[in-house]
Amino acid sequence: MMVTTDNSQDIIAQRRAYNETLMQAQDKTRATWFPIALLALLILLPLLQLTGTNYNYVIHLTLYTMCYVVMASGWNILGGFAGYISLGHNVFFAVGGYVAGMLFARLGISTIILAPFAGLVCAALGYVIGLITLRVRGPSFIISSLALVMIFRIAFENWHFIGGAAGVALPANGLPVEWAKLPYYYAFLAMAAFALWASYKIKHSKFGMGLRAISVDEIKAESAGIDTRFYKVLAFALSAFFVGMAGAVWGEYLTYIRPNIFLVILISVNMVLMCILGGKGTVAGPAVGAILIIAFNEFFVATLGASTVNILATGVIMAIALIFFPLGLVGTLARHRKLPRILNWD
Amino acid sequence: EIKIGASLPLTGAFSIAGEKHRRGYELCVDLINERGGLLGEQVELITSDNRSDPATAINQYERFINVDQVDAVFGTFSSRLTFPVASLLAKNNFVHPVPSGGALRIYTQGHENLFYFQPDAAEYFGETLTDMIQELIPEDQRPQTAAVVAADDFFANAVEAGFLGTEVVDPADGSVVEDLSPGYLADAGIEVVYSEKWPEEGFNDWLNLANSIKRSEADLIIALTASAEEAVQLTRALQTVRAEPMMVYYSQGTQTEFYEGTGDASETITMHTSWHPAAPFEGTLAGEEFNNSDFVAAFEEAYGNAPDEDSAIPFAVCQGIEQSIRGAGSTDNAAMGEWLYGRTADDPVRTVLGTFQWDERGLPVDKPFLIAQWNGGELQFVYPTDQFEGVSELQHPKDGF
Amino acid sequence: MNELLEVRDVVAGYGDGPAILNGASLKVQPGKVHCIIGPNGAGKSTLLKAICGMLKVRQGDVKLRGEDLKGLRPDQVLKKGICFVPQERALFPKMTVRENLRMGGFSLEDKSDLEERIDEIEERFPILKERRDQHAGTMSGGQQQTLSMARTMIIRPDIVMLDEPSLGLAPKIVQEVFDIMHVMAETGITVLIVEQNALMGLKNADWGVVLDLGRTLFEGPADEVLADPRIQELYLGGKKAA
Amino acid sequence: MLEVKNLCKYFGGIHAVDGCSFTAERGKITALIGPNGAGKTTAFNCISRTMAPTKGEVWLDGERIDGLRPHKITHKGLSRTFQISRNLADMTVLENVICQSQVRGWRDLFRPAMSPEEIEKAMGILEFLGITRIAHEDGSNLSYGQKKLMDLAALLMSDPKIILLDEPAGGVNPTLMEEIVDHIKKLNAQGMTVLIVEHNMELIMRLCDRVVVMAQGRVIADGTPDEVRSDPAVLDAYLGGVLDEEAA
Amino acid sequence: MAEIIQIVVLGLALGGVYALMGSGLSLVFGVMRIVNLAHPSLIMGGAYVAYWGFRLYGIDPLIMLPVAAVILAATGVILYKLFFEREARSAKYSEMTVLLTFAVAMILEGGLATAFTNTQRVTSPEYATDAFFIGSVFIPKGQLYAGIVSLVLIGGLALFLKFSRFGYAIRATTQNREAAELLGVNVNFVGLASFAIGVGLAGAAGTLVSFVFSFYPSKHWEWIAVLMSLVVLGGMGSILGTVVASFLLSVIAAFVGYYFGATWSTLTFYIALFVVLLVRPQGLFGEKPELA
Ligand SMILES: Nc1ncnc2c1ncn2[C@@H]1O[C@H](COP(=O)(O)OP(=O)(O)OP(=O)(O)O)[C@@H](O)[C@H]1O
Ligand SMILES: Nc1ncnc2c1ncn2[C@@H]1O[C@H](COP(=O)(O)OP(=O)(O)OP(=O)(O)O)[C@@H](O)[C@H]1O
Ligand SMILES: [Mg+2]
Ligand SMILES: [Mg+2]
Repeated sequence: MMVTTDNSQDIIAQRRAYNETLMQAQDKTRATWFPIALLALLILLPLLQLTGTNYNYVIHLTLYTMCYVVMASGWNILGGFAGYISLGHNVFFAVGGYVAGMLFARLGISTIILAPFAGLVCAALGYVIGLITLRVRGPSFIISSLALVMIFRIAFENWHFIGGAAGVALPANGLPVEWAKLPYYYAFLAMAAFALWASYKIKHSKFGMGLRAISVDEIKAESAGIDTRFYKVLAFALSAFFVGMAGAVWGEYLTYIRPNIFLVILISVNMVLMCILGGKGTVAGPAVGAILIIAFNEFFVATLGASTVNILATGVIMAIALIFFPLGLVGTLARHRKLPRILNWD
Repeated sequence: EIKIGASLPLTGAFSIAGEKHRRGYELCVDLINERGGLLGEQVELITSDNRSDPATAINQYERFINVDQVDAVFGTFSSRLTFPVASLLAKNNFVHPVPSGGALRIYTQGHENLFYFQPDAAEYFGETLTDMIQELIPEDQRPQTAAVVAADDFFANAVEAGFLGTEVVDPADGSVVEDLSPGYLADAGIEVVYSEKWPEEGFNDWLNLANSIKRSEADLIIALTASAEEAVQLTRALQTVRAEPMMVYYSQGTQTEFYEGTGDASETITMHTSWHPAAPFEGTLAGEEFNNSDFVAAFEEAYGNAPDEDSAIPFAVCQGIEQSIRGAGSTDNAAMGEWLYGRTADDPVRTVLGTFQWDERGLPVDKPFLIAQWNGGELQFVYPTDQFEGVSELQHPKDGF
Repeated sequence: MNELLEVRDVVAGYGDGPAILNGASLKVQPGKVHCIIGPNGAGKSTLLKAICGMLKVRQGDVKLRGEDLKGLRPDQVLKKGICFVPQERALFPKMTVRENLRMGGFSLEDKSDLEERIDEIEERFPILKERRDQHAGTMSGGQQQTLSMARTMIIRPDIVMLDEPSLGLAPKIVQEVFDIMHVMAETGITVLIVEQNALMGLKNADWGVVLDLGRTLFEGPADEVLADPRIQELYLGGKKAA
Repeated sequence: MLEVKNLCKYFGGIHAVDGCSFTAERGKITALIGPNGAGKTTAFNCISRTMAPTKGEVWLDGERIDGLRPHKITHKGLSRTFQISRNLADMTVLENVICQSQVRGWRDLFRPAMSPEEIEKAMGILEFLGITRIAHEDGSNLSYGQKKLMDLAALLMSDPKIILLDEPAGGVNPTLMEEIVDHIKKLNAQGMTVLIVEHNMELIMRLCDRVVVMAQGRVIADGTPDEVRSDPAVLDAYLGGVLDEEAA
Repeated sequence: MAEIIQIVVLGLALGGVYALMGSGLSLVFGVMRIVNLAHPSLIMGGAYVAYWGFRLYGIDPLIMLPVAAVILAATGVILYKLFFEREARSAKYSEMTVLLTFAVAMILEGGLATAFTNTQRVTSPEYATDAFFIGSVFIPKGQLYAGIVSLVLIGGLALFLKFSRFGYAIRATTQNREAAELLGVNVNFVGLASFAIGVGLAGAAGTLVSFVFSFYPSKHWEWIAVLMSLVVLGGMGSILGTVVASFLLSVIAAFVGYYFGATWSTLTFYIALFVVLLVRPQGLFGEKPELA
């Protein structure tokens, strides 16, 4: 019994069409004008202060968002690219803040100058911690990172030289109140731009590809010739570097450093959430996520104000986002090939 | 319309006190509006929840000032949150009335806009207790030894520093803010036989702590914390291990929640407090006479239960700001600050916490702390005995838990 | 000819991806051995998954004794009497070999003779007896294949569908497996296999099916399929056979 | 070239590989065969160091490699495939393949992930294996055989000196296998050493220069295909008369 | 000597409560690969059930235990249907659930706080603040009862999982969802039921917690890290491991607290975690990972 093969042509045609859509997803042309325009816009934003009304809060929010863009992008190097979800990255936020903050308090050197140094200290610390905790993966790693926060917290709270649990007040700068935020604003802007550029570079390098391989199957990666241990620890150190830099400037901006400003679980969860919501492992994702989460948060504070309903609503938003955008906004849109060009940096 | 902003810890570790603070503020603002408002305008209170998180608190005051464009602010709860907020409010030249934030370091930073609405800095709490012991207890019944346990909290540490006589140091530059040695306990000839700190969060091992306290066989147990919840936990643990001190003193625990959680174990525990419902403090509100008893009555009417310290203090803060706006004739914060600084013993700010006038640091002058004691489920006011009527007798010694 | 299982013009795919099967058809007669062949990625495994309910059938019919199987979950399809052993070994890596065999009987209503059946199977495949307490995940490739094959024999379903049963097995065991298939067919169990070892598969089958690009290209008695020169060249490694 | 000396791997009481020694000579195709559970895959794992051997030595080009980490061994020019294909989900087939190209030193680390030359080379390999049409498909969305082919492609990408193939023909269409065999022969002619595990005897006979037979962790025979084929021990342990039948 | 015994007793007493709090977590992880960050807030839910029973009708928390377990199990069913069912097939399941459960924890916290305010609560049956005295050594009754009830529950559950048909189905589903389905296991139901059991266990733990610790809705953050550490220490997913780790660590922590100060007793759990990660990454009773 034989069956004729009349429609085999259009089956092949269908496949070919599908393959083409796959190819399109691989399209590598980038909308470079977009980040440049955005950067220019952000550089000019403080000019608003000249209009006479006080836009300090707008500046504060933008600055705050950029701070999280730095941290989330940093986190993304380990959590997104290498697939090691850390709930303990605020440890580096704290260490960065304290290293720079204490030097600032004692020597008077601005944390903006100290930030790269604080970042390096954090990178070194991250390297060492990574050597221990990166021995396990999956949930065990997540939990070990949680424990890390607790350890640092207890240690910081009991170290009296740095103020223990009560913390240290740092001097505020002498600028008039409407310009006082600008140094920090530009510092965060520079860091955010650098962090995004760096994560783009990493993602598209051999190193980034190695990390992606590690996130899927370490044994396979290892046998493909990737030095998994080194890659992972390096990723850990790099991500600690960015988070530490953000922490350094954040402390001076707040004029206060204290363990429980940095070492609250909400901060590390925010980093994770921003990445997940925006798109873990994508370049634009952490930034998109940071903007969204901070916007949501502001929205709730503005509408629901002081209430427990706020927490509830945040939880609901989070759950909905996770259910409907399991790969994050950028990731899910990309999967359905609906990602706007300006966000496609992967 | 006059807008006033207050960021409070409505959720998180300080939520109990935070919620009560909100009620205090709210009641006061409602009452002012009922009485025709302030400078002919209605007062709007904006509260928001800072989740007991300092960074959020800062953010919210920033928001009040820049987005909501408030005319004045009320302070937040606890030293922990007040400390960072202080710099921001100073920078923006807002009068910063502090309901709860007793640590000395807040007032030694050189801010000129601070006004503390409780008797004195936390470091000086201890003196009242030792005074009371010396005044009210016959020599042969006085405690000889003490166990001092404290939460590792800004406020509790400050109180502890006074008791134990440690130096208060500013870690930013290592300078000594104040040297409290030898400490009130040493002054009173009480030997510290045990001292211990528990971490601010995540501590569960109360029985072990209570057991250690018991084994120290101290006559006096001093437990310092900013959270009523911890006071409950410790009390229950002390009851379980059947500790037998002569006297127990807490820095927190005047709330009904404390009694609810501890029941009979609360018997004869003495508390530090800034306020007591029975204290005949005389204040004003909206230009009219408004005494402590009026406050208690108004509070009960509004919320259906009796107020405690955590609502009275913010109420007083609100009274103070209201009077300063009236006094300054506008919501110009600089003028308000000046007016507040200008208070004297004869012309003080009058609140449900009594009268206030401040020194240049922002700490009240000549204001005694109060000590209360739980007796038969009732919080009785026991010390000082000479300030007003209605002081109950101190029950001593304690008869087990 | 009365078919036990009839698959007609099935269209199916993974998730919301493109259709992998584009009109695959199949007729399964009771008590016979059927062998599906086709190049890599033709959709053979997909077809079996669609039959047993692991994939949604978008169009077409899947009928067992005239009864529609579409929309049933795999565990329900199993209750109807179709047992499927997928290509990626469906073992429980952290259960012992014995426990894996016991899981094989999970769907049995009557468990009284389960242990006996397991013993019987262990007799047939001594390696399973020898390693009964080893975790299945640590067995060698071939041993795992043996185990997942053996496990199907516990339920005694109406139809067994095996996806490349000979995969990774030593020649000696391959022979054994095909022998068992014949025994099954003799006892009335219908066998449907997918084989890349196509010569061997077709030689041991009664009925051959050629699948490519998600469609059924040929269907007929196995010897007929074997003899077709075009099929030989395209799918059977023709050069050598020629 | 590759020399395995007295290799042992014990899992508790199970002696998976038990004092096994053999060599794979340069430029030759050597087959490793044996019944299921003989220890072939385990031996591969120990050579490529995916597992730590209990005892024994592995030498590559006069250098001892059994203490090195797996990626080092890959850098030394030894690549392998897995019997049960391991592929990188969430990465396209092309990326899966290019991932295998070697990275050395810091400078390389931050080189673009996929250079045009690499893409071209990878596409060439995919073309040859007939899987170009799935080049941009996710690595986990492949059929069993396609995964094996992708593995093979990845292996070829890294230009190894010696490749270890664990059942490359399992699940691969015979027609395609013909071509793969031809290709392997060609590479071999260009100097690549091959060590292959396979149960398809007919393929082994055609492809290999030497056959090593393992059973229960030990080497029971070693010789040319013809020698081995007629070895009664091998017949008994492994072939079970299959070949005779086929010859008939 | 009495001192030492006392410390051990106190450690064990606390360990019993941790064991029950942690084992539900361990179960849900072991069976479902869900890292349930919402577990402590579900425990909180159980504690509130006990609290209202006690407050309104004066019912002993131990009697409320089954009620709380059932109510929470029902909650578990709803949560599973809403959030977890559709994710169950995803490859990234385990990772996704960390965040989903975090969201659930926030929802629960917000919900509980809205309903019951953030005021601290505690139930006070008589035994909660009483103790048996043996010479100078005391055994706190509340924690003793809680520990005994915990062990009975955990033991029962472990036996059930080991030997029942359902237990087999659960383990099979965890290890290979597809295979289980092909062998006739209704995997959706298994997922639902085992999640409900885990959450029910949280409810049971909650009633015990209600008289051992005081609680308020946002307190669950303080428990998460400790409980998670215990689960990892014991070996992810091993209930026995969690129980052993709970007792062992609580006793060690009690000694540390006694000799070095209360601050450091909390640290014990985390330091131990790191030591274990260094010397035995899979935890006390965990399975060895694939690559050494
Ligand atoms: N999980 C999946 N998701 C998406 N597409 C898939 C998935 N599995 C297989 N495919 C695609 O379906 C097509 C057919 O796959 P299938 O597994 O049915 O092939 P097969 O005929 O069994 O091949 P082989 O002989 O290699 O096993 C392939 O092109 C493959 O890319
Ligand atoms: N991790 C392990 N733990 C325990 N035993 C193991 C482990 N890995 C392999 N074994 C055992 O070691 C022996 C050798 O296994 P191996 O996988 O090397 O066989 P193989 O020769 O590749 O067989 P096949 O041809 O079936 O693939 C088998 O008996 C197997 O059960
Ligand atoms: Mg297949
Ligand atoms: Mg093998």
